[in-house]
This record gives sequence, C-alpha cells and structure tokens, in this order.
Amino acid sequence: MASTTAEPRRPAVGPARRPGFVGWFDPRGRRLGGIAFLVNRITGIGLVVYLYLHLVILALLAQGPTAWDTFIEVALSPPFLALDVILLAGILIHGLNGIRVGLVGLGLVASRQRALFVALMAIAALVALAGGLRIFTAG
Amino acid sequence: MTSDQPAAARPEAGPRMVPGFVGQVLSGAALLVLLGLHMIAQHFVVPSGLRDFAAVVDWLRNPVVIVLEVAFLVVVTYHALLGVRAILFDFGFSERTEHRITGFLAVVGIATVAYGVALVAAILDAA
Amino acid sequence: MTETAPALRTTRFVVSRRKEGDDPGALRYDTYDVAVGPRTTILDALVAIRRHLDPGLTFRHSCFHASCGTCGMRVDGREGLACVTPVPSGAEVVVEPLANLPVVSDLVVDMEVFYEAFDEAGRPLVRASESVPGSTPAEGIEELERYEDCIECGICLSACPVAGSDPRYVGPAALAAAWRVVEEPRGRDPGPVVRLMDDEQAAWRCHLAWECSEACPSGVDPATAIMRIRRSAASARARRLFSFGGTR
Amino acid sequence: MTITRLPRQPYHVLVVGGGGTGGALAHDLVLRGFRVTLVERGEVTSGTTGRHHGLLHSGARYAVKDRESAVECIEERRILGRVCPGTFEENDGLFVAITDEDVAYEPLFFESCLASGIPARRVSRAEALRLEPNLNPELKMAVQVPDATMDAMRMPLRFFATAKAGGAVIRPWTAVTELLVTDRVVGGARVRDLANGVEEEIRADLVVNATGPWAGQVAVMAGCDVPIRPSPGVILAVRGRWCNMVINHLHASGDGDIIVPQRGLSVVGTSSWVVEDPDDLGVPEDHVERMYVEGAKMIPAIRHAERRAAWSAARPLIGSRDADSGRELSRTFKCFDHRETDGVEGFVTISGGKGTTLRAMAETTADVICRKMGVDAPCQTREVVTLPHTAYYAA
Repeated sequence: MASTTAEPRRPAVGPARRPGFVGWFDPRGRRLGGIAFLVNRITGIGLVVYLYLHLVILALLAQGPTAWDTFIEVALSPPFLALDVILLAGILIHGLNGIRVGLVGLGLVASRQRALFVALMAIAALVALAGGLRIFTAG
Repeated sequence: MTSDQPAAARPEAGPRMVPGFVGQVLSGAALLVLLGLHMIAQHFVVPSGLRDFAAVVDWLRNPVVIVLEVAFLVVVTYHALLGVRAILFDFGFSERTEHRITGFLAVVGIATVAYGVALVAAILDAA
Repeated sequence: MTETAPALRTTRFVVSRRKEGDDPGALRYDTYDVAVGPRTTILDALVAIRRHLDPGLTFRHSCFHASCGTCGMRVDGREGLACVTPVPSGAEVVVEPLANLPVVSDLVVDMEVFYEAFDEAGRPLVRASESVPGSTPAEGIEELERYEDCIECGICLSACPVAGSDPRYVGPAALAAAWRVVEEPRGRDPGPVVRLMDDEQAAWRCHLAWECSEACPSGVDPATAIMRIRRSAASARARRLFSFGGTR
Repeated sequence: MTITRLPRQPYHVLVVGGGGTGGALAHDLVLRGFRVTLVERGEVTSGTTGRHHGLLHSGARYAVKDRESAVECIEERRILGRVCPGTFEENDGLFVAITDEDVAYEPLFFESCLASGIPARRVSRAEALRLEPNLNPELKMAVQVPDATMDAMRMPLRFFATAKAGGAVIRPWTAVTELLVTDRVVGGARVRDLANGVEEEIRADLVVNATGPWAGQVAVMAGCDVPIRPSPGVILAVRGRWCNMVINHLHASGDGDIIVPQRGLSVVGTSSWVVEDPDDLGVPEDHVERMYVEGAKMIPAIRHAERRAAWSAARPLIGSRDADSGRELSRTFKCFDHRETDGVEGFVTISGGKGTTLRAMAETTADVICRKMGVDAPCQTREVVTLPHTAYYAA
C-alpha cells in the first residue's frame, strides 16, 4: 500500500449539494424519482415564463389587426413552430407528471410511483411526437 | 404554520390552512380540464392553430368563452405562483421573509388576473 | 489472519477531508492507494487506510453488518453503508460524508438534527416477538417490520432533495417512524402524531423524489409512509370539511 | 425509583476506551459523584462492542463449563431488562439438540441451567417446530431459556447518553498517544483530537484502561502487564429473519452454534482463534463458510441465504498466553488495580467479559476506584433507568 496526497481537485461527484436552488438543481447521484422532481420543476419554471410571455404577446391584440396578424405570420415560421413543440412537450411532461404527483402525493396510490412515472412519460413522449408532427404538417 | 417553535409547543390542530400541496393538486386537476378547453378553443378549432385577428375577436364575443378564459387565467396564475412559492420556500428563508413572499405573490397574482380581464376588454374595444 | 482472496487490485480512494467550520463547498480531498480483494468493502478499505496510511482519518462505524447505521456515507455520489458497499470496480472511488448534515470531520457528520426529528416523531419501536408465550404481536407483522428495520443511518436525509434545500424539513426517517407509531400504536393514541406530521414542514414538504426509499439500505420505505400520513391527514381534513358543526 | 444525589467528589477519572464497558463505567462513576472524561479514538462502540452478535445472554451457553459467567449473565440480563426498557427484543432462546450426542448432553445442560438460576424449560420436537418452523426437522428436542436480542450499539449508547446528561465529557475521535507517568504514578494522558489534530494533556486523579482487547497495548504505556488474549471470531449476517427466537446448538460450545435474529437479518456466529494485534483481523473465508455449514445444521435455509456481511470481532479474553483457540478461556471479566499487580498507582484496567455483563464490569471497576480513593458511594446502576439511545446524539 502506498499513499499520496494529491492536489485538491474536483472529483467526478463533488462535495455535498449546496442548500437552496443550486442543491435541488444538481442532478448528480439522482435516481428516477429525483429526476422526475427535477424535470417537474424545470418544466414548471419554463411554463411560468411562458405564461407571462404569452400574456404580454396577447397585448398585441389590443393594438388592432395589423400588429396581431404580423405576429401570427412570424409565429407560423418553422423556428417558432419548433418552440411550440418544446412548449407542448413541457406541458405534457408537467401535466402528466402532475397526475402522478397528485395521485401518489395524496396517498391515493402510495407506492406505484415509479411505474406511473414511466407510463405517463411514455404517453407524454408519444403525444408530443404526434403533436409535433401535426404542428409542422398542419402549418 | 409556526414551525420555528419546537413541535411539542405547536398548538393542537385548530382550523388549519390547506397545505400548499393540496392547493397545487386541486388547481392542477382543474388545469387539466381548463387547459384542454383553452387549447381546443383557441388553437385546435382551426387547422393553422393560431388565428387571425378577426377570428379571435369574433370568438371572444362569446360570453361562455370569456368565462372559461378568465377561469383558466385565475387557476393557471394560482398554480404557477404557488409553484414559484414552493421553489422559493426551498431556499430556507426566515418565516418573515416567507410571509412577505406570499404577500408579494398574491399581489402579482391579482395584478395578472386584472391585466387579463383588462386585456379582454381592450381587445373587444379595439375591434 | 490475512485476506484469503488472492486476486488483489489497487484502487485509488479519493476521500473528503473537510472539517467542522470549513466552507461547505470547500474541496479538500486526500487520495490513498489501497489493495483490495473481491470481498473488500469500503469500510474495510477505510479501516486499512487508518491503520496503515493515515491514523488521522475519521469516520463512524460500529457493527460491520448494516445493523447500527453509523457508517452511512456517499460513495461516488451515492449514499450507502460503507460496511456492505463493495469497493467499485473502477480505478478510483470518491468517498464523501452524508449530505444535508453538518460535517464534524472527514466522513463524520453531526447526527443531532436527525435524532431530534426522530424524537419528535415518537421513539422507534423495538419489534414485538411473536414466538414468546404472552407476547402480543401486531397484525400483519411482516409489513410493520419494515419500519422497525430503520437503523437511523441518515442516508434518507442525505438523499432527499428537499432536506438538501431546507433544514426545517423534519425528513424521511422521522416521518417513517411517525407512521410506524400510527400503524402499531401499542395502546397509544396515534392522533397527536398524525397532527404533528400534518404540517408544511413535515409530510406536506415532500416533493416525491422518492430518493429516500431508493437509498434506504434497510428496506424501509419512508416515501410510502409519508404518502400514507398525507392520505390519513387529508381524509381527516375532508371529514372535517364535510361535517359542518360536527365534532372534530 | 429515586436517584440518590451523592455528594460531588473532588476526583477526576479519565476513562480510556469508548466501548460498552467504558460507557457503563462513565455512567456509574457520574452517579457516584465523580467528574468523568472518556476518550475513544473512533466513534463510541466502534471496537469490539459494536461488532457483537447481538445476543443478550441468559447465561445458558456457559452453564455447564463456566458457572461463574452463567450466573453473571442471568443476573445482568434481568438488570438490563429493567434499566434499558424497550431496548431488547424479548424473544427468548431455544437450544436445539440435533444429534444423539446432543441429546445425551442435554440433562447436564438442563440441570446446569437450573443450578445457575437460569429458568429453563424443556420443549418437545413438535413444539419447537411450531415455535420455529424453519428449524431442522431432524431435531430431537429443545430447551427454552430467557435469551434476548439486543442492538449491539444502541444498548450501550443508553449508558453513554445517561453519563453525558449527567455531566460526563465523552470525546470520540480522541486518541491516547501516551500515558503521563511520573514515579510510577499515572496522572493522566496525552491525547490527540483526530478531528483537528490538536494535542493536549488531560490530567486525572485516576486513569481507567477500558480498551477491551487493546488493554494489553494500553497497559504497556504505563509499564504494566495485562494478560489479555485478543480472540477474534467471524460472524456472518444473512438476509432474512429465519427465526424469531435466538437459536443455539445444544452442545458443548463450538463454531457457528448460534443464530440471532436482528431486524431483517439473521446473524450466525462464531469462530474463534487468537491473535496478538486486535487491529487487522481479516475475515478468513473458510470461517465464513463454516458459519454457513454449522448454521444450516440448526436452520437448513441458512445454507443458501444471501450473505449481507461477514466480519471479525476480537473478544478480550483473560488468560494465559499459551491459549491457542480462545475456547478454553473463561468469559468472565477482571479488574486489575495496577498498584497491586505492577506497583503502578493511579491506573486500573478492566477487561474480559462480554456485552451482557458491561454494567457489572463497570460496577466492579467503580467499586475498586471508590476503594482506592477512599470514597464511600454505593452503586446505583442496578436501578437507575437509562435514557433512550437517541439522547446520546440529540444532545
């Protein structure tokens, strides 16, 4: 046996999670449920940001037909539609995971959370795929 | 909740607040319905998803739609800000700061709904 | 007596050496090369390091068989009991103290907060024995045994993302212990325990990450216990809501 | 029960070793009015105490060959049940006779139990199998005795907790680097706090060496000799609770003749050999295999149960250095006043014994200390109910 004392350096996993935001945002060492929690928060924050963006953009409607219809043209461009697909995926993940959180979190389904998460996320993926196709083809 | 006190000193259950979690689940359940209606009503009834100005205004003249949209706005704001509150509370602020956060978010929520209602009026006015 | 295993390999141990009062984010690690066999556990290796390389390395241990719960730590970022965690097959392994508890020295954490929450929940119960004449084992003892299996190691608290964010949360172990009291009250009134746990900083603080149940080395399932407390509390609230003027 | 407030003594006792004995001794001395500091190089109970197989002895195991230990055990078993309520699984023990040889040994065993004051009850084969369905169906008969399962760490922790609450200073991660000896008088110890590297001297009127199998090494620091034979044994823990009572093989003692259920585990022990150095024991795989084979003679399912852990623990046996397996040495304990044995003042060693007798060891040692110091304070640890183990950490 030999010993060496190395320079301080950051190993693969690092020190204990910091308190607050940084702590729960840190995915290292997380398992399925922890990832679900993380994903739910990230999508949640994204949706809050979207909600306020949406409300601000709707103000264009109050400026009359020209402003709105110009915006609609932009909104139908492919990059914008791609954002729509991301939005749809976010809503599906957050909403369907929310069903799991509600059922499990009130103790209605106390212990099947893992299966529920996998099943609901599979549904989310399928619907997001179908919705994405429709968004692009219907435009 | 007075969690600064040791648990044993906390008052026996009087009338208790509904925990944020229950509010979140109930509003979330309502959103599943309201968001569905909102998406169908606003984006899926026409092939292109988004609609031109005339169509939006026409749609908004229906009082049922106005009620649904305002209800959606109230619930989605409540759900969103309750979520923000839960995230902020995980920073472990003091009880006092938490009360302030709750108050601030309540003001934001009321302002958001007021803005939405005013917007509907303004849109109908602009047409 | 020596290790009988012939095939020894060398693993580099990267061990956290943070001390009480250091910045929690401070990166202080020492490395040690240890010869390990197929049966060598993390604890065996730490004992060997302390014995042969660095007598100043501090860590907790007692029973060596996953019964006392003192050697909970994080191995490559995942919580586990060092005494039953085999040394991983990689060339290097990172060993750190449990998260969400104050570090005293190296791999030693201060368990005070953990045990205080435990005391709040009601003391953990020792299993009643069914084979002794005169004893009265509970119905469904197999189910109940899960909570008696808690070895108070603090691993659930370390794995919990909420406990990581906010130290006011009473944590999974205490909540599981509380539910244990409800399931087998042994003559006590479990009502006060449910009311105590029906709190924003208790059962309702959980965000369902399920990390506690996944990490538990003893097969206790705190997350499910938390959900059962919630159901019990929620239905009590609902009953109150729908029985106007009725007695609480 | 009322605790008699004894007058505070002007004496400071330094206890070296934070095992069960050290903890119980700190508790006893605090109750007798002493100022107590206890130092332990690791976590408390990290030496032999914590590695115990978890049996609270009825004493039946020693009834035939070591009557002194058997009587000690049954008395202590009753006292601990009283002063540590809720700590033990009151599950009793079953000694099972499997071979004809075992059956022939049974009358001697049974009579010896009764003669030692151990309430034993003969159990038929059918009843034994009804009580413990996983037992070897070949068994011939059994004897039920008041064994119990304890938690090898949490039971002693109650003594540490109570001592601490009473004012004892418990210092884990504090290693003794040397004993302060002047003119054949021990006046304290030089210690290193391993958490921060700080060295300091702890002055004391008396130093107690309660380091179990390490007692020989510590005694040498004061130029004293303690006839300690560290005798390790391998213990195996398998997943699954294969019995609810403590199952013992009814024969003259041998390897792998006990299975102790601990929560969701079954603990099979033990083997026995002797070493010079209680560190570096290793876990010989052939001994682990023997635990499987011998355990399966009592409960066949053990043979294929999943291994959870296997470890070695060093018993501190007192006896001649010629002993080669440890089995022939008594399990009783002994307190050495080194003034009498080595002409060194201010230094006492307590060693030998077992988990079940930790309180008695402390009582004997505290009696010796009182006699040495000329203090007249009776022992109260037979009656004082200890605090729950959680109090040790919850401050």
